[in-house]
Amino acid sequence: MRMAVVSEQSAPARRGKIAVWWLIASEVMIFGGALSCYILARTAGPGWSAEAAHLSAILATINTFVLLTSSMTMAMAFAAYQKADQRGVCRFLLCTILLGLAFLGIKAYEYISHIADGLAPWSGSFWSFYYLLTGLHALHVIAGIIVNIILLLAAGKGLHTGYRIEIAGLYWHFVDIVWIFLFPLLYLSY
Amino acid sequence: MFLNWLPENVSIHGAEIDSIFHLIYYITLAWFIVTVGALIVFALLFRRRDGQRAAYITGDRLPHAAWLLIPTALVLMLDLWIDFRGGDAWARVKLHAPPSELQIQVTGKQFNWEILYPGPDGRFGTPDDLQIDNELHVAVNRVVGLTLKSKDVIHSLYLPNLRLQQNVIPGREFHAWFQATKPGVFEIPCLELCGFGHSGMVGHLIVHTAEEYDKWVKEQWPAPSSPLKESDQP
Amino acid sequence: MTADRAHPNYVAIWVWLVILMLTGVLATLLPLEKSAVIGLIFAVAAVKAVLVALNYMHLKSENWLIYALAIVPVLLVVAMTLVLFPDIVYRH
Amino acid sequence: MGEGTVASPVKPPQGIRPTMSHRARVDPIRLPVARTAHEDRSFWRTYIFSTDHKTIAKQYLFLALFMALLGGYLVYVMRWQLAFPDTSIPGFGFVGPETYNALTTNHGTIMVFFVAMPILLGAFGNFLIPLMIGARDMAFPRLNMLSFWILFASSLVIMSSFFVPGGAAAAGWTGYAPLSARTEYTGVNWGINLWLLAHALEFASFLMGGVNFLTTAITMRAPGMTFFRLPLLVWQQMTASVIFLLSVGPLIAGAVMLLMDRLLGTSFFVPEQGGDPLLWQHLFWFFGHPEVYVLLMPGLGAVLEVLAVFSRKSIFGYRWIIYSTISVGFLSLIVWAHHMFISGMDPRLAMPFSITTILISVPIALIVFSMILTLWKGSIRFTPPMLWALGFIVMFILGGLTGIVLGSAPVNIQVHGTYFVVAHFHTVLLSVVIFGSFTGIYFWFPKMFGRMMNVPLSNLHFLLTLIFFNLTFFPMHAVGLAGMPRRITNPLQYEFLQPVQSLNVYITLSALGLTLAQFLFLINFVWSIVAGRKAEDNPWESATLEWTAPSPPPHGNWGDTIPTVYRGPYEYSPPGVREDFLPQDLAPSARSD
Ligand code: HEA
Ligand code: HEA
Ligand code: CUA
Ligand SMILES: [Cu+2]
Repeated sequence: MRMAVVSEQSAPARRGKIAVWWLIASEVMIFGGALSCYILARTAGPGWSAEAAHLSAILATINTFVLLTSSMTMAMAFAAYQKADQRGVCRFLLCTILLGLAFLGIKAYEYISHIADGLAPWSGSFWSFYYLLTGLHALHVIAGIIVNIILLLAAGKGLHTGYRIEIAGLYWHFVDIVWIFLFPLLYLSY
Repeated sequence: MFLNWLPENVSIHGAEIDSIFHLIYYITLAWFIVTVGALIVFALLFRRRDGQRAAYITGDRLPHAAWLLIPTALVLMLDLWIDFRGGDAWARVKLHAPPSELQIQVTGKQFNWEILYPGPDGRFGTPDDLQIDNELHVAVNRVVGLTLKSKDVIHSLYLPNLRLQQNVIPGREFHAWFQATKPGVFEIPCLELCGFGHSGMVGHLIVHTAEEYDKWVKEQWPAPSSPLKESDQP
Repeated sequence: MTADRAHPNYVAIWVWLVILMLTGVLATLLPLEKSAVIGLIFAVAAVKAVLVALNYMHLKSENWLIYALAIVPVLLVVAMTLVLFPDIVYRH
Repeated sequence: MGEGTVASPVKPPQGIRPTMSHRARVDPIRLPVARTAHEDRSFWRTYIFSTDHKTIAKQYLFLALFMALLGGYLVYVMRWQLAFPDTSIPGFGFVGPETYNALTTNHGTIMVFFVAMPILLGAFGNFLIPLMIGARDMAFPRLNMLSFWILFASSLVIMSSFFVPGGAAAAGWTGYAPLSARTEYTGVNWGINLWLLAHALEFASFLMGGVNFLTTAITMRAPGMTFFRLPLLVWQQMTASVIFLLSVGPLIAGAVMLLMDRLLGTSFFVPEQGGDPLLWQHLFWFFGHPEVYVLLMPGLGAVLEVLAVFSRKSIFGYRWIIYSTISVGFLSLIVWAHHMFISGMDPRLAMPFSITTILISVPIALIVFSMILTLWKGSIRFTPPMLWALGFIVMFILGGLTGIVLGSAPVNIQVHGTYFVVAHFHTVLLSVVIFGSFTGIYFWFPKMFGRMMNVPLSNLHFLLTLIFFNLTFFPMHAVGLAGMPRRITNPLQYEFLQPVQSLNVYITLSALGLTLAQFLFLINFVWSIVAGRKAEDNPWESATLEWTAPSPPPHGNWGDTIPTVYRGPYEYSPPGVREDFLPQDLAPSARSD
């Protein structure tokens, strides 16, 4: 005899959250692996500080500020969703996207000026790692922006799938945390 | 016996490695016989018979679980035994090299072993250095120190009869040592894939008797002085 | 998991983050020894990361599984780095 | 934090512990009933771009089969060359050293990443996890479909690498830098780039797959299906996914770095400008070692299921196996440097890694003992799956024990890089990939295709495989002890190998036999899909949930209701009950219990 049961399926919010945490765990290993290589190589090879001095700590500080702020607006988008405030959701998502784009803009400016100075990925170990780490990170920012745009479009039509804002937020904050470590590792420690 | 396939050991430290090999061999052979034996016996004893039901044993209760845990504890003890024996031998081969009586530099490159002898003055970088490709001449019963380098990719210096192997990596320098106990000619295959010429990258180790070695030295460095100033007892 | 649970004050956290960020930047200007400065700026970074994780990522109100998912990989990476130190950094 | 949608908690049926904590909620958007309604789907949505986990599992299976034929063809050429060097090989022609290295590299890569992974995780994991936990599908069905198609793209990439100028990758499946980092060392240019691209796609595919498996197993279990009522296979698939997710990251970073070395001229792994070749080895093995346990776990899982069913006995020490599995998973992350004892890494690191390596035999020994003890006082039926399972145990013990030889650092000095290693890993890998896979395929075939396989043909396949397997790989140990190096093209170039050349010939002939024996399977497989005897829902009288669904299960797996779980997965021959097994979903009645 079998018993009738309504559903075994858990809420998609919970599923999504667990999935994205697994994703973050593996991303920690990806970035962790790259950072670990950088730390090891930098401790082993002297003379990197002079190279690091070419970077602009001011631009990076601005960029850090931008990303931190975008994390806040992302969190606030979710808070707005919890209050069923559709306009708030759209507004904060838009802010997050714009801040993300601003971050990429500043990053692109940095890249261009370095390359104009002849500091390309193949100009020595420091630069190889600089482009590797910031490049990987920038790719994640781009992915996050795409996700946020999708959510923004969906939120414009209504909030049925608004729980995804929290899930996307987890990813966005993770990318922020990566930057929190890249900032001192690349720009401040010389 | 299975281990007879190993090439003859002609080094001082090889016997210890071989004895650990034997230890592991007997331990694992015993376990193989016990486990596979039990498997076959159980499979035959308990094959399906009409009207006979299987027993209900979950193995969760301690008296049952003991059948699982006691052998496992035994495995743990044997493992530790293998580890302790291994630690000593490893330290002897790779960590505590005795002072060398002959120092030779071996450089791997695609696809040759460049062997550099310091010459009579015993030092590298002097004009009497001599490079011979793929021929490593040493004297029996002397401690030979090798400085290992690579010019391009990773190679691996393998001396099966001496129980010696070491990768060489470009940009780094390694040290290895051995003391051969028997004269003869042995091959030195390269054991790390290093490109299309990896297969066939072979050198030769020539272990001379003391007299032969002196003769060889005289031939290579016709000058009066001997390369073994400090220590020339056989 | 309930919607009515009070969430952290996101703006206050942000203010803290910005203050910490400036602390980190200013620390590089301090007339301290290099290792002390480095220690300081990474301590600041760690605090910032923890703030983001706990508040923005709601780690504060999660169960053990999510905590494990956040912490285990970090420990693993740290362990890996430490194990590789003798090999890569102190090579002769 | 809030779910947004208003939800009411499910009341678990009386007397059952709720599946998850109180957090379980009904999903108003995807009520199960909605999923079972007959959807009229086009051919494309049903067979090609299907989101049904069972169809996807079959796709993985067919891909693996195809790639196995390819990997087998490559090894046929290699073995022929080793036995009769520099003769023209039937069906190929002459093999130069460059070609040989490309063959080895791609044989290893294809067999591990495109045969073993797709079948053991892709096919078994996808097919069985939802069915065994009582879910209607994976947590993210569309992501699941995407995983397969990314893997498919990846396999196209690796196959296309044979046709680019310069040929396919030839730096070994381990791709050691700097050989792999600069074109001039191998002469292979695009081959290695494509090889790296294939890896990137493969990793992306199995990362998504792993996230999906774990989320499914954590959040989608049927009512009453507690963690300690899960079949062991699910546990082992979960452990495999976890260690995959945790170990692959550094290698992904490393692969990006290697690709940058090749394309942008950076020097992460090239020493001239401060790079470090050893770093690549660490990154590779940090993943490469756990990877072999990723393969082992699902194999063990399949064997355990089969053992319980055909000895009509509960698995001996179910919980101990779970704990052991988790310990193996954990230990596997800290043993990687046993591949690098003589690589030139700091020699002080060797002993710690040697100790952890050998210690991993403790939890694995426990699992092996438990398998053997499961037979004790059983009522054993020698059906085809059971034969493969028993064969698995024997071969795995043999291969595992030679792992101990390799794991001892001083002994490793002698045998590293020789055919002894090749013999070790083929014995373990093939016990998993051949014996483990066939255990699973012969066992779940009725559920997958709704038909039975031909038994005499299966038994013949087993017998020939077992015999030729040992004839092939056992002598390889001897060849390895004699010192034959791996990855050489022509053993006759070495004088000290002359005495073992006859063994090499003999190994090659046996390998041919082994390969030919697999065609018995192919015939049986295809013939049974088309014309096999119709299978009942539960032909093996198994207690786990997948057998409560129809054979083959429809989209959505169960009719209107999903099963509710009342007990553990291995209730065979319980006392006081007339039946000799209690299905997990059979409600306890007043009479029994
Ligand atoms: C499924 C795959 C698989 C599995 C399960 C294993 C299992 C093990 N492997 Fe293997 N291994 C490979 C696949 C696998 N390996 C591959 C592919 C390579 C080569 C890669 C390359 O270089 O290309 C390799 C290489 C490899 C090396 C490196 C060799 C070298 O290059 O020098 C080492 C060294 O330690 C090793 C050790 C072990 C050990 C200790 C185990 C253990 O897990 C085994 C444990 C099992 C048992 C021990 C048997 C059961 C136990 C008992 C019956 C109890 C009694 C036991 C004792 C008292 C010890 N393996
Ligand atoms: C799972 C992995 C796997 C499998 C199945 C095999 C199968 C075989 N392998 Fe291989 N092998 C490797 C993994 C594998 N190998 C790896 C990783 C290397 C190292 C590469 C390197 O050095 O870089 C290697 C290297 C290697 C060498 C060393 C080459 C060298 O160093 O020069 C040799 C030599 O004899 C060899 C032989 C064989 C033989 C005779 C078989 C035969 O058993 C083949 C016969 C079998 C079949 C043709 C069919 C197989 C069927 C299945 C797998 C089941 C599929 C089932 C379904 C999908 C239903 N292999
Ligand atoms: Cu040099 Cu292989
Ligand atoms: Cu390993």
